[in-house]
Amino acid sequence: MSLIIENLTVEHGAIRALNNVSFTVKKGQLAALIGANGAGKTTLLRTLSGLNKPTHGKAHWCETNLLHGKPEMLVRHGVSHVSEGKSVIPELTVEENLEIGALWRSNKKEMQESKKTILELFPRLGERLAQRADTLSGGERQMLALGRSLMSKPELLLLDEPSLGLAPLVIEQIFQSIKELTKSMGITILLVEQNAMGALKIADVGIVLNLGTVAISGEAQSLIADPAVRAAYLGY
Amino acid sequence: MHKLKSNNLLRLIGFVVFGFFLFYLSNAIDELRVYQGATVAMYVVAISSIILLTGYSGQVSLGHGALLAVGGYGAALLRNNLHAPVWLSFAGAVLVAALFGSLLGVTAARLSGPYLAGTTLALAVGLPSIANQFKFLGGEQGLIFDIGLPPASLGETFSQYKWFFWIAALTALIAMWWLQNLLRSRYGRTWRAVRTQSVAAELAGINTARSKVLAFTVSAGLAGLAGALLSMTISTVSPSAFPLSLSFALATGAVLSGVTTLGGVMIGAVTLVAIPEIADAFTQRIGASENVTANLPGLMVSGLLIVVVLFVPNGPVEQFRNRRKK
Amino acid sequence: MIQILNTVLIGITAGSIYSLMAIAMVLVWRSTRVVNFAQAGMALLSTYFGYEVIQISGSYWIALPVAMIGGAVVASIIELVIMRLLLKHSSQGAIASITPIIATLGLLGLIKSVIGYFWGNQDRTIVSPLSNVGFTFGTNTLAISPMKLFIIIAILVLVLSLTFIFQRTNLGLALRASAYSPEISRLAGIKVDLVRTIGWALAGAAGGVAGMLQTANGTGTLSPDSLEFSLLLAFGFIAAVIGGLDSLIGAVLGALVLGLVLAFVLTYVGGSLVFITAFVLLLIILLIRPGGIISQKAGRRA
Amino acid sequence: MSTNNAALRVEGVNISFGGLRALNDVYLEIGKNEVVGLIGPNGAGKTTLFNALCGLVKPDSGTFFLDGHEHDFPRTDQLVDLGIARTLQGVGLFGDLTVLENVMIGAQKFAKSGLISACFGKNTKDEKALIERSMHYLENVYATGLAHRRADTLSYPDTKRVAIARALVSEPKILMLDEPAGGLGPQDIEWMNALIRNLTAQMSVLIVEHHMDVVMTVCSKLYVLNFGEVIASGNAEKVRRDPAVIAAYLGTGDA
Amino acid sequence: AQAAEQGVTGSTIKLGITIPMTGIASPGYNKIPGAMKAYFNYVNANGGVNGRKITLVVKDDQYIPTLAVAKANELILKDKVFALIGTLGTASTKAISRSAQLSARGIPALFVNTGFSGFADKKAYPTSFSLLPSYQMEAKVIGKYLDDNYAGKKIGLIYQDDDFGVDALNGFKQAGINFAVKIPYASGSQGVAGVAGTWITKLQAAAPDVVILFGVSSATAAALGNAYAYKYSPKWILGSVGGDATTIAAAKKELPYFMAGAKGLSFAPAPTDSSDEYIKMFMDVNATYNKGVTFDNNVVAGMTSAFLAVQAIKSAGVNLTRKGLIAAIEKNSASFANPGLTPLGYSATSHVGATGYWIGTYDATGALKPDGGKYTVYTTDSGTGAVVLSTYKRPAMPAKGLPN
Ligand SMILES: Nc1ncnc2c1ncn2[C@@H]1O[C@H](COP(=O)(O)OP(=O)(O)OP(=O)(O)O)[C@@H](O)[C@H]1O
Ligand SMILES: Nc1ncnc2c1ncn2[C@@H]1O[C@H](COP(=O)(O)OP(=O)(O)OP(=O)(O)O)[C@@H](O)[C@H]1O
Ligand SMILES: [Mg+2]
Ligand SMILES: [Mg+2]
Repeated sequence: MSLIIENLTVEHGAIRALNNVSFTVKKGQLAALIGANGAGKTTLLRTLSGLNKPTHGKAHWCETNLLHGKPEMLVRHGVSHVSEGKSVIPELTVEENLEIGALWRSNKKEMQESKKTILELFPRLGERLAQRADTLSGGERQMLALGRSLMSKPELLLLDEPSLGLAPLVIEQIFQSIKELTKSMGITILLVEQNAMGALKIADVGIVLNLGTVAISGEAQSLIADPAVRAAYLGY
Repeated sequence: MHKLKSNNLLRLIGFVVFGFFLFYLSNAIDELRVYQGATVAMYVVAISSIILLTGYSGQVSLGHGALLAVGGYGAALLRNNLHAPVWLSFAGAVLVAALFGSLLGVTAARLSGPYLAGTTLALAVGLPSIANQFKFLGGEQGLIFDIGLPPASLGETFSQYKWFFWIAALTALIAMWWLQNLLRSRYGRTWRAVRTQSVAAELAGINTARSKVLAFTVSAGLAGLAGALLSMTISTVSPSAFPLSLSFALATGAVLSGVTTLGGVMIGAVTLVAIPEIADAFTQRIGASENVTANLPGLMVSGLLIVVVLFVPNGPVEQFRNRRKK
Repeated sequence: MIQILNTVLIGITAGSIYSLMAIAMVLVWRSTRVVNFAQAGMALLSTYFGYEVIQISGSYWIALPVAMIGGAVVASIIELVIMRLLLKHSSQGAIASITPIIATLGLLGLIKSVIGYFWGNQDRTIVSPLSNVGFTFGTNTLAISPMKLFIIIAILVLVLSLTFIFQRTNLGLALRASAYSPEISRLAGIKVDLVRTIGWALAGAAGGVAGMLQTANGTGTLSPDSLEFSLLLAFGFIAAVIGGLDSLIGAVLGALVLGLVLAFVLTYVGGSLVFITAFVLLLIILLIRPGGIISQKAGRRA
Repeated sequence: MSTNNAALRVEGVNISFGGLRALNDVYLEIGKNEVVGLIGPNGAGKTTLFNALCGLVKPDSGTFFLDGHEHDFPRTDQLVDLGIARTLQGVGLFGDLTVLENVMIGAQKFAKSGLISACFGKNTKDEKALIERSMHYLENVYATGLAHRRADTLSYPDTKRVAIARALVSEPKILMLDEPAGGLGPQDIEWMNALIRNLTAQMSVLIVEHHMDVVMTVCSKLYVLNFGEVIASGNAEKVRRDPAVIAAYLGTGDA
Repeated sequence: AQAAEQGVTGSTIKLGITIPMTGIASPGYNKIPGAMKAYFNYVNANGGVNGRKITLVVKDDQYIPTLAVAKANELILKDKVFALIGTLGTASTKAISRSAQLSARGIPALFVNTGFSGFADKKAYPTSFSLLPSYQMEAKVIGKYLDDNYAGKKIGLIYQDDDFGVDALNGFKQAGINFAVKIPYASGSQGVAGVAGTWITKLQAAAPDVVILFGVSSATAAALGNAYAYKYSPKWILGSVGGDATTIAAAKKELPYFMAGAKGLSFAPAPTDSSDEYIKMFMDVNATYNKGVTFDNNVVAGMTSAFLAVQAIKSAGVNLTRKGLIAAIEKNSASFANPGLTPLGYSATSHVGATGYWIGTYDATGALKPDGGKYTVYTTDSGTGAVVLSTYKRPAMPAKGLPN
């Protein structure tokens, strides 16, 4: 019962973005995936959610083969991906953006409940429900994207740089909520972050990608302590 | 940085060489092909005008036929009423159409994709019907646009169609040379920039509205020139020479050429001329029933169009370039 | 007085005819962001289906739903076979603004040729199921007949139910979301492909209704090159643009405005100004409201 | 508090969107050759203030001073002529232009050749001058090697370099950067810091940034916005310790 | 012997036609080439003309002058036809004539399908021949009829606002007709929903006693249909172009009934008049060589052109040349057998064919019947000449309608 990735290779034309990547995240764990720009983090998440097609390799979430599904089907198996860069639909209102996350359940009651929970997490969104999403500030959009993803009650959450453009205080809150999500709801999270330190601090395990391959992986705490990691990825 | 200068020069030389090639060609092929060559030259100009507008400036026009009409009528009026020499009536066509285009462009600059498509479509539907409202436009039968016989110095056997072809080809060559230069200059660059990121372009000091209006104006001028050429090849201008289907055909030609580059424009133009003939010939060859003969050409043209759009959306030239890169 | 009244009635019924096509175009636009010029062809083809049903069953009322279903099926097939590929190959850049238009124009030609092949280029006739003779009011005959009344009611029902679907149901939200951003919608669990097909099917059905009603209301003739259908396409699109392409109510509003303005110009200004009036009206409205009568506020720019 | 020779100063700026008060009587001053930071929680109004300065949003009220002289709030396309350049929060490169062309767009104001001379290919000298100028600024951001790549093939940090080069090439007196460090890794952030500090010799800089490392390293003065109001301003160290700022924005943690 | 003329061999003659086979102008007219071919095939099957069989190459010009010129050039330069025949539409005909340099090349354009009076000008179009009487003649004949029967009554007019209608307006002016109401419409606008409705409201407001409908058949259908819907019934006079009962009948089942009592004009015998020997023969030819096609005005028009072409070719002799053909038409047309009930006006100075009309009444089936069972034919010209009762006696049909 875990996320298992084996020898995953993905190519964009001539560029090999991921090269034989393998790692495992146990159910309920929070894994931080870090690495320099262009290391292949986004590519990995997009592949796991069905947006990119792999060249070869395996990836399973519990019984679900992640490499054989379309994104919309994987959502039904509990996999949810918040893509990089404020993935909201600008032309829809904030409320509609939230609701599309739960449409596939076609259960109005559950939808209302999820909405309530999320608005508690991000009260700012509550004040903006009827606004078009493209009137939101950069950070507000990030909150909305995360909120939409949570609407689908995921079991495996793939988060691509959720802290991008968020204020320090909010990052703190979000990391806190992410941590709580793993604990209270039992959600497994694969968290991609440039803010490596922040991510590793809340993570159980850490994986460092470098030029498409796994450079180091292990307990988050031990990564923080690792001088090589500190120098290369944590900035001190 | 020496490259730049030589680029401009090379381009000029290229055009001159191609001109000589066409000259040679005009002597080598039969009269029907020469006539079709003139039509191809007309389409080259018309399609380029759309490529500039859509591929570079990002504005869609489904009513370019109307701009051709403005040019065609402009040329005919100048020639018939003021006895302007041919080159002057062509220049007049460009100016009249450009002026018209700049007025239209002011509205166009405010409109986004489908709204602009709708407006230009309405123009193409509406404009030709004006000809019947004003006597001097000659009504449904239109005006005569007669460029006269080829000069006697070219000899007895020099045919009218060869004369059409020479004029059309030379005009198209000059227009293409100008356009190429323009598109490679900062104007072309600015148009592409405004198309992809209008806010960033504005922040860089570009008046985006003005840039779009300029694109519309230049495009309309070219369309006007094409209109004059078209009128020359049929020796008349009339409303029914500029139907909605002409506008659609031009947009189609632009797609066949690859909307974003001028490189394939010959392909688009030749296809527009050749396909109906090929389809016709094919239909006659298989000698099928009435329902087939009447409908097969249309079917072939439409089918080809869909196939191109689906499988070579960027046009054959771009496709080829990409292939080579890989 | 009766002339004014009748002019108004003519404007309204004409507007209701345009609105049928406008609605179909808006449906496709809203669900896939494609301006569908093949709509007229699809409507024509569905009407031919209806025609065949009338030949067999003799009943317009059986033919109408069959044409609807036929339209939906044709539209779904087109979406499945062509539009999906198109979306895959050319959804970005300058070409994205024009290739779908060209593709649908190609489709229009294709459909016409197919119709020409199967039914020939002769005229066929569909006789109006209800009387076309105007209601009498004292000594005056009004420019509205049972058939026209039926058309207006049919359109009201169509627009209200479609608006309800779009604004109030999950399907509607899914349709809009997939149109604006297929990738994000996929990530949110929406079956985008299916939803887009449904969007086209709805439009195809609406187009089928449009074709059947227009034919019965107009001259009653049907041919691959029916003038009415080409014009219906142009005027329907113009109406949709006037109304604001994103709104069904807007489509109807735009069509009514177009119908009324045309009727008054024709009656009181000049009989041959139809086409140019349509253009000028469109120009004026878009100068005041570049996004049509019912347009959303533009979002922020940075 | 106002100094007359400030490079840029705005006073009493108010903006509302419908019922929402996005900016409320905002005051801001950028001294010559100074790096000023604008910080605050998400949705506080930072980008909105930027937009007002850039003509992308029309303020309901407020006054605008450039070099001590009152001026209308500028239109967007006038900015470069006034000596102001700005980068966008979402980068905003022209994807299908090359890097060099991107920068040349920024250098447009130095172009002289007209439409007609362009048609006849007589613009060579002018183009050459633009290219040289652009290459110079690409060199400044260590991106000469990218000159002929299409902008949409660049890696994320490279796009940021190019965006900055495009802003610099217009030789602004005031540079406005919207989240320049967002999404960058530690090395790139260091590079960005160095670059910004070097700029102060030629110009003033206004930055919106959530990365406190960057803000603290490069800014000499800070303004803190919260719910559209300036809740604190002044010396960076002082602002950082302001309890209101900590409560509204920084938080206690060190995430 | 001299080199054979292009398109002619010892055993064949090739003719070419460009006409809208598809597109909005095609309905109805797209039956013309089929009808021509049918008659040619009939002749071919019976030995041809002077021993030569006639083939017809058909090109679709979609009613677009640009295409018409391109197709005409294909016909002339690639298919190498001997002559063009039956081009439809003023603009296309004019463009072809000029751009394809018909006169310079001496290529005959036989029996173009337009009533535009300009083709009467032989100097401008030395090789073109039109078959239909001009619209101006038609208007003058209607004017004469109104003078005789409705003097002092209020007259209304619906007309297409291009040359088609403008020519007619000139004719009416010459005939001294004043209209109580004139309603122009733009070509094509009759198909726009609501347009025809406004015609009727305008007519109702002006309340003329007689209304002339001078438009194409779809406009005529639209006008009659709306009049029916608004219970408006003046005395109608339907112009010859639009008064095509089969097209209108296809448009609406009620309509032929509604045409009943309306006046109409034609220069050929009614297509329903099987007592006419030509019509009878055409019907038979149509049944064998044009299977499945409804016999109507368009078929008659196509066969009439073909019939005349055969006559002309026959009269040009065995040594067939273009010059010879043109000269033969100019010289001998008076003796050409043809179904037309008016004299053919071809001469060394004019290239207009039929020169007049008979006026009749539509019956309940939509067939135009001569009043009193007898064709009363008026003849006139496109100029200021008077309208007079014709004394023309049509040449008898050659045996079996064959050219020998
Ligand atoms: N669609 C694409 N086409 C071509 N190359 C791509 C594409 N997407 C990514 N790449 C390349 O694949 C590599 C990995 O990119 P990816 O976006 O996965 O990195 P990342 O780790 O997410 O970087 P960042 O931290 O900047 O988001 C890079 O070299 C990138 O240029
Ligand atoms: N056009 C608009 N219509 C309605 N509300 C708007 C509009 N533009 C901005 N807002 C609102 O104004 C507030 C300020 O937005 P702004 O983008 O300036 O925030 P910001 O400080 O840049 O935030 P961030 O750090 O998240 O980018 C936000 O709450 C936003 O929702
Ligand atoms: Mg990434
Ligand atoms: Mg912001």
